[in-house]
Amino acid sequence: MNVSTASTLVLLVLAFPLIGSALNGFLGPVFGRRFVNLAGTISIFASFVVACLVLANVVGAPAGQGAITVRLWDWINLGGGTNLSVGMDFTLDALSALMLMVITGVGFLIHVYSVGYMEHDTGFARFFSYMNFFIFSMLMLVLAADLLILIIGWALVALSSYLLIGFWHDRPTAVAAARKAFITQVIGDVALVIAAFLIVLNTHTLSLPNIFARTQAFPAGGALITGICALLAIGAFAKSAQFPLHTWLPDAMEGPTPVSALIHAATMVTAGVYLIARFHVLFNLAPVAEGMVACVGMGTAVMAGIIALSQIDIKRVIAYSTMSQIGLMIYAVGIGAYSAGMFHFAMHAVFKALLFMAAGNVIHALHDEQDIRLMGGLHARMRWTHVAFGAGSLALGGFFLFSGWFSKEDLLGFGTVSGPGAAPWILYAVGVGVNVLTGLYAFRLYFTVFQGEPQTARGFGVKEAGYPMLIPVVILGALSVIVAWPLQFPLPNTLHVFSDFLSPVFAGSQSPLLHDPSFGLALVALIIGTAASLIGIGLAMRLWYEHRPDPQVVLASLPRVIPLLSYNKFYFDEIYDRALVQPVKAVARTARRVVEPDVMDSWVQGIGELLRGFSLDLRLVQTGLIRDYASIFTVFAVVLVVVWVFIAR
Amino acid sequence: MNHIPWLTLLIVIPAGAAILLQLVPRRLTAVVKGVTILATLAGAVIVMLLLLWMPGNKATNGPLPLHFQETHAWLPALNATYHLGIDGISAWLLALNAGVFLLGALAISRKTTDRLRFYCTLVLLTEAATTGVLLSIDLLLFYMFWEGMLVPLYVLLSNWGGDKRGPATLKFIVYTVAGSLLMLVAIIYLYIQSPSGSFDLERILAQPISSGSAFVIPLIHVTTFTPKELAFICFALAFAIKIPIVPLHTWLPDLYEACPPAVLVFFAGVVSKLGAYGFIRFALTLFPGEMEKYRFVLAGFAVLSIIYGALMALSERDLKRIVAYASISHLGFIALGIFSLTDNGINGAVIQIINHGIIISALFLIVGYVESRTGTRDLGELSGLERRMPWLYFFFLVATLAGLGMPGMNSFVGEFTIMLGAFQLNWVYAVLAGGGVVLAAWYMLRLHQGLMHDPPKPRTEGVHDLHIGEGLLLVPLVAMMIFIGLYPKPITDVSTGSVNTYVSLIQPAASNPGTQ
Amino acid sequence: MLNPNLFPYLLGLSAFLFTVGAMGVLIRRNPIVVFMCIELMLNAGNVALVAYGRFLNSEEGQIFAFMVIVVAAAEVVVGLALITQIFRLGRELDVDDLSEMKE
Amino acid sequence: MLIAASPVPLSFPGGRDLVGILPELVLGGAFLVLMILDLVIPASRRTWLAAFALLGIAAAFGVTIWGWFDASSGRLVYSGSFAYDRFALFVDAILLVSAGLVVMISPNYLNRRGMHYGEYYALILAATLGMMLLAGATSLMVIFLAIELLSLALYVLSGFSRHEERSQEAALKYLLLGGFASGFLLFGMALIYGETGHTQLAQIAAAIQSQTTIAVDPLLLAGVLLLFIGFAFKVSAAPFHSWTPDVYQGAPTSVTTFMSVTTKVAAFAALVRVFTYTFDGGGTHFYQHWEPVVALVAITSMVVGNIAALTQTSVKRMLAYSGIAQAGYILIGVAVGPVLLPSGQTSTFGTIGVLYYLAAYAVSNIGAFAVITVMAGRGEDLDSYDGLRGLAHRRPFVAASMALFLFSLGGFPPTAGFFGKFLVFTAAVNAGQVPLALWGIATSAVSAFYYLRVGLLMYQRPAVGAEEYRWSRTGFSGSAVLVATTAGTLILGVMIVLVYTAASASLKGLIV
Repeated sequence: MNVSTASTLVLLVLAFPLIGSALNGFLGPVFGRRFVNLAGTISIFASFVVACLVLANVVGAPAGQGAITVRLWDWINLGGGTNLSVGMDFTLDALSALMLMVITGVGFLIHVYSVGYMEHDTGFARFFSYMNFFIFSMLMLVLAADLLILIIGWALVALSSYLLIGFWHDRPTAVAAARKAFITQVIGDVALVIAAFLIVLNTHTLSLPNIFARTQAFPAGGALITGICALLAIGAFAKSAQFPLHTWLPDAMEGPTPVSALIHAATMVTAGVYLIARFHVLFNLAPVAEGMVACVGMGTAVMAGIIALSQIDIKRVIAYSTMSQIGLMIYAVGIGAYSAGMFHFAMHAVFKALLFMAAGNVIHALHDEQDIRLMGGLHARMRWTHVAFGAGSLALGGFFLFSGWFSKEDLLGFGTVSGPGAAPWILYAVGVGVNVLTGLYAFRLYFTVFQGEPQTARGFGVKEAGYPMLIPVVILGALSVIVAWPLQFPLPNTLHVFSDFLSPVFAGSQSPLLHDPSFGLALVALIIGTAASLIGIGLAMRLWYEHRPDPQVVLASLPRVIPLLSYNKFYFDEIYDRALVQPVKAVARTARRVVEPDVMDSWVQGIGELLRGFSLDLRLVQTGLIRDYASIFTVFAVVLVVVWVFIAR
Repeated sequence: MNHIPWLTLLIVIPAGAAILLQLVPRRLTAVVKGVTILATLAGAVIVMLLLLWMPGNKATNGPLPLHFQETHAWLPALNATYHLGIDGISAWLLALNAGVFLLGALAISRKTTDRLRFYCTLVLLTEAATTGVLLSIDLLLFYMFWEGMLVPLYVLLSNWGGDKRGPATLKFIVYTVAGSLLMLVAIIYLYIQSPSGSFDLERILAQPISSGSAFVIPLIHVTTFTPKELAFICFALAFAIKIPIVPLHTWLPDLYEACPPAVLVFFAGVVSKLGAYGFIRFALTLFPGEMEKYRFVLAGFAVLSIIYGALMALSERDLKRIVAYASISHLGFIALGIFSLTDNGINGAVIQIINHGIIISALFLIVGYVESRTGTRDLGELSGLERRMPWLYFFFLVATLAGLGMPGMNSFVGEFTIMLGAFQLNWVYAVLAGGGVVLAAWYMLRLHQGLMHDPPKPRTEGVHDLHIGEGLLLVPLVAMMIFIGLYPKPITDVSTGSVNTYVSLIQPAASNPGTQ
Repeated sequence: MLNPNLFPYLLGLSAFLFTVGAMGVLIRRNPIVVFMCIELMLNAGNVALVAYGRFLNSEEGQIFAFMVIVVAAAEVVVGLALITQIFRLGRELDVDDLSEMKE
Repeated sequence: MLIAASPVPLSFPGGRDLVGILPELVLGGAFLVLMILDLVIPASRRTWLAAFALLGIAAAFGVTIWGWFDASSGRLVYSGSFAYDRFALFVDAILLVSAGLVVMISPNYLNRRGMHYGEYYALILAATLGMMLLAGATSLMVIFLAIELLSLALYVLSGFSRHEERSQEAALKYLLLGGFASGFLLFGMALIYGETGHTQLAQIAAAIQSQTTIAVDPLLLAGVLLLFIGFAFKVSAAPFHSWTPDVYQGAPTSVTTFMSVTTKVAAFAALVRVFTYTFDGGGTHFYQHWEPVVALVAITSMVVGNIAALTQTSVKRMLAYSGIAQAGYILIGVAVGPVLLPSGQTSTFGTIGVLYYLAAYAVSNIGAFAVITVMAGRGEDLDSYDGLRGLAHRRPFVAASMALFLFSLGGFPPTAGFFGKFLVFTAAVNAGQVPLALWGIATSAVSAFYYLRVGLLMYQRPAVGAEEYRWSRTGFSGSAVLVATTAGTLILGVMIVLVYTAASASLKGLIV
């Protein structure tokens, strides 16, 4: 693959969505719905085709030449001491090709789905414009070969997410959610920017290949590299809704369901994983940061799983499951199992998009009902959706031979051999627990929504969704069963197409934490993990299908605090509101009410008043009486002469 | 460059047009506006030409890297020369100046502006003055333009605008004059002290001025400032008031609130930048040692303005005041970049000066459109405009994003480089500035969403979208916001050379502070 | 030839006259009397001039004195005219009464 | 400590002497003719008198210009009691121009106010004559006479509105306080004469320089200070300013216009000649004994004038206080005097500053007063701030020029006032008296407030219902004056080099 083809491909893959977005935005309202549907979907399909070409090129490239970086134009060049020099650089390698495939592929299906989903919405043109723009910015993010360009894509993604969360801008809740999401993202951006400062000041470059080439600037395990990685990780956490910057994701469900499927499940939220994978060279130098990342990931996985168990909004349940799964991915890349993390990302993209869209069908069929307690018994009435959703839940729950099983077991397998001491074992144990949790909440959802009897009159009259909304679901359903089979088997020295495909990217450096698991150990881990998932699913079946024991009873038996915390999402929103938002607002209010008038402006006014006072006093002296004037004259004259002539000298 | 005195023309054209206007009958408003637009357009064209010729004309390797200059005798008795010059920094400010005034001329509405000819005259005179400030190399000449600028501005501000304009204008003028007069004394001091005995900046810089011995307070024997430091402080105060830097900012919100949008376009667009320009051109070149010595304090104040302005913008309800405080916060970034005394910071400041000019003009235009349609500036009474005004929504969205430093937009370039410079100064400043960025996202979204989203309120029922003329005013601004964001190189390519020269002044000073 | 020792007394006399005149201006309220006091001050000046002239035996002092006398006369003319005018306007002759304009 | 006087060579006035006072002669002639014309010309034709007075002033001006080239190197005439030098002629030019402008705006105003009497012009000429003599006087006697001449004329003029009590009050105040002040002046002169033995400045200077012991002679110093106090009264410098606001307010506006400017110009000319160039004491640095006092008075004037003006509500009083402040600024120029630079040559920034400031002050102040003179209606003077409210909406150009004058008085570039201030401040810094300059700028900042406040009034919309002041039409002569003063204000502000070179040239020729 030579530079010219590469740059053409990059240009094309980026251009199509952007053009689509512009067409929809400016001409959509004029030409109407059909035009928008076509422009919106075709543009993505086109860039999917290009993505396939990219993949072909990368795969086809001779060994060691799979990665290529192209510069479209110089962005800035300051010279000077720092020599800040940035170009519009994009890179094509296995990693970006993979991301490209997932984004455009899943993205295309979701666009098709949206055609049906937005059928009755008046803002369709705006919607598709935003969606296309999102695809564009996401592609920019994953293609960027320069940290600054990456940050641009990083932020544009956040922007399109903001626009789409607040898509229904007449809903105050949606508007608030959008703002919350955006500001959280900005915090992440700032972290990234500061990381960029540290990098450029030490390596005099922001271009990723050069950075990775000049790692000698960073003493391994030193404070500097640890700080950089920590900042990068904070950026990743903000994007991937990891603790402590996770609170925006559930609120983001205010957006239309396709948005949740595309942005808040399949692609954007996993950008954090991508970032860490992309910067694995740096992370491998900072084991402390890696450990921190792993712990945060696993912690979020558990927390989100617990919360997901008690939520009643169908989309929020899936959102928390997403948070939890991303937690696992972050854990994976944290311990240095990068390809495993990416593998889970790819699988997750498929089945989670599927779950969201299937949920969308349900919501649609029930006329925007999202409360799962009012659902149930849909399996007979929405057969295809039910099957697909079931497949998705099995994949999510990690059922034997479903796509989720492969990826999850794979990364847990690495968990067993990550790093020194007892810590990895603890994390691994927790991971097994997460498997149980996953099975539980996945099938709690499945059973409550599709099994049992309809809880509302409306539940009896539901109809299967139309083709545009059904076909993508079915396709993804099929994929979520079979997609993993040819790619990877969660045991070493067996099938590993996927990791081989990514190996050129990650071969360069090796995480100090990770060493290859022995076959036996991996096998044990695999069995334990699979068992855990099955236990989870089984429990779920007992509780929410057979109701032996009834979940309420179990709930009552638990200590009060657990369901309370779970239901209230560990009170994070409240804590942040009290600890951050309100104080800032209070300070601002004081600034306006007190500081500005009584401190900033007071001294100006004060001088004015003072002079005014003097002036009035002087007027009093000016009595208008000749004799007074003469006296003033005399007094000053005498004082002047006498004092100066006879005393002062 | 060929023999035409382009730089002089830049000043003469608007001034001449102002005089010419007096010959046009008052009633022919179309002609009046036409002349104004033509004059400003001519200025813009000339600046564009100069920018194109810039690479051709290598900078002089004098103390100032001037690409173009004109020198004539003016006051031989005082060694004050009529010395105009352009370097890589002032070139872009001139471009901004010309562009913003052209915009201001286009933004004039013939229907709603009373005494149009008078108004146009004053606008043109203001442009002549600001252009002079940006061009003059001679300190005395600079001061005359700097202070003379207030004359047309005063008449302008006291004639058009809201009810509270009178006090606001007085506050602004007196505030500014106090600062400028301090600078005047400092200028005189330099003139007396400089071995060259000249007002010409280049000649003053050629022979360094000794900083003199510090005053010692008798009895307690506390060593205070050297005379040169005091002179520096005078300059700094004058420029800081103009920028303005908190806590010298209180004139700005009142004035912007009382100011009509068409005036604000160039007032906020250019006038407030002149302070920053002064810091680079005069404070930095004349007092590198002192800048070096006080950079931490100054940067501290810059950060204070960033945070404080942001907080105020967060709590205000009046649209104009929100934007006013927002611009204080942004100007804080510019100041921070300059005070970082690093090439990154100052380059960033130059970029940001241009960006802020573009953004603030756009924001004030938009606020003006909203006010003219809804008749209110109270954020509490406005909402849900997106439905009614999709085009305004789009433009406002872009302006908002640019305002909050969205990567990929113009101000990200500036803020990134500025914060990089601040980081080189001390990481704390960069982190605090980062806090400012987060707050910026908060208050800009509060403004944007407050206007655009949520169900409409009575005031916003049945307002109509921008008409074509209004839209066309915003198009170039929005285009610039995106273009600079994607391709800032042209700006820095011109400015970098000069910036590096100025920064290089610091390094020797760093070794032995006090005596430059 | 006068005794030079007298000179300080003459100077003292003029100073005394000057003080008396000034005091008068400050104390008296009748404009005419105020006038006379001003004349007194001028004449104090004259005394000093003449005395100095005499003891420096230069004529300039005396000439100066004559000039002053003329000037004083002229001043009185104007002054009296004004005072009569004011009197015509029906204001009583009291300098303290002329304080319409103040502050 | 008595000095034997060197006998003065007595000489009868010859041609050279007459040439030396040619401008004064012309003006004096015009004055006499005017007195006679007044008797023959009918009351309805009084405007002709104005025309003739203008003619006389023009003639005198012409002679002055001729003299400028004639007296390239000045000389003393009348046995050393009068100087025929460019300095005097420069000041004469300012005086004559001011007088001419005032004469131009007078007729309409006097007619409207029903006090159009012929003596007016004669008195104006007389006062101008006195001032020109003061500008050239090099002998204590002539100085005294000149001061009295101009004062007497001004006393009468300020009481010119016979039936107005305010005018009469102003006149008597001016007269009594003026006489009082000239008492001090005279006593000071007597002391100086006594201690140096001379009335001619040249010989006084010589005496001061020859005998260093005299430098600390208390009586001489007392005399010098008393003399200064007398001048300070004339230029209305605080704390000897009390009369100024009342007299300026009470006198007819045209008279105020005249005296507010010309008195200062003439008195400052004398101050420069007597103090800066006679009492400097050459090598003995005698000036060190009086400079601090001048500086003190300067500071007091700037502070008192500007601060008192802040809360005024009468335009005339405001301008009066502003005049007091301006006197302070000009005094800076006197206080620093000519400075001996390390390089060897003396820098005359201070004195040039004084002259430039006087010229600038003349055009701007006459302009400002001219506006309220020509706009004044039949009823009462245009004096209260309310009278100006909304002027800009009826008379945009008049208002604009007024604003310009206010800017100039406030010292904003590109107007005349800026450069005057700039020069005196430069002089102060140059002489190492930075505090003086700092006081100057602090007070100027304050002054911007009240000048521009008046400007705001003019640009305010007239409140609905409230009826405006009845401004009268400008008239041809009025507009001519406004145009001239506006042009002057701008020219002095931009083409500084013209007046600057003239001023420095006039100083080169200065002799005592």
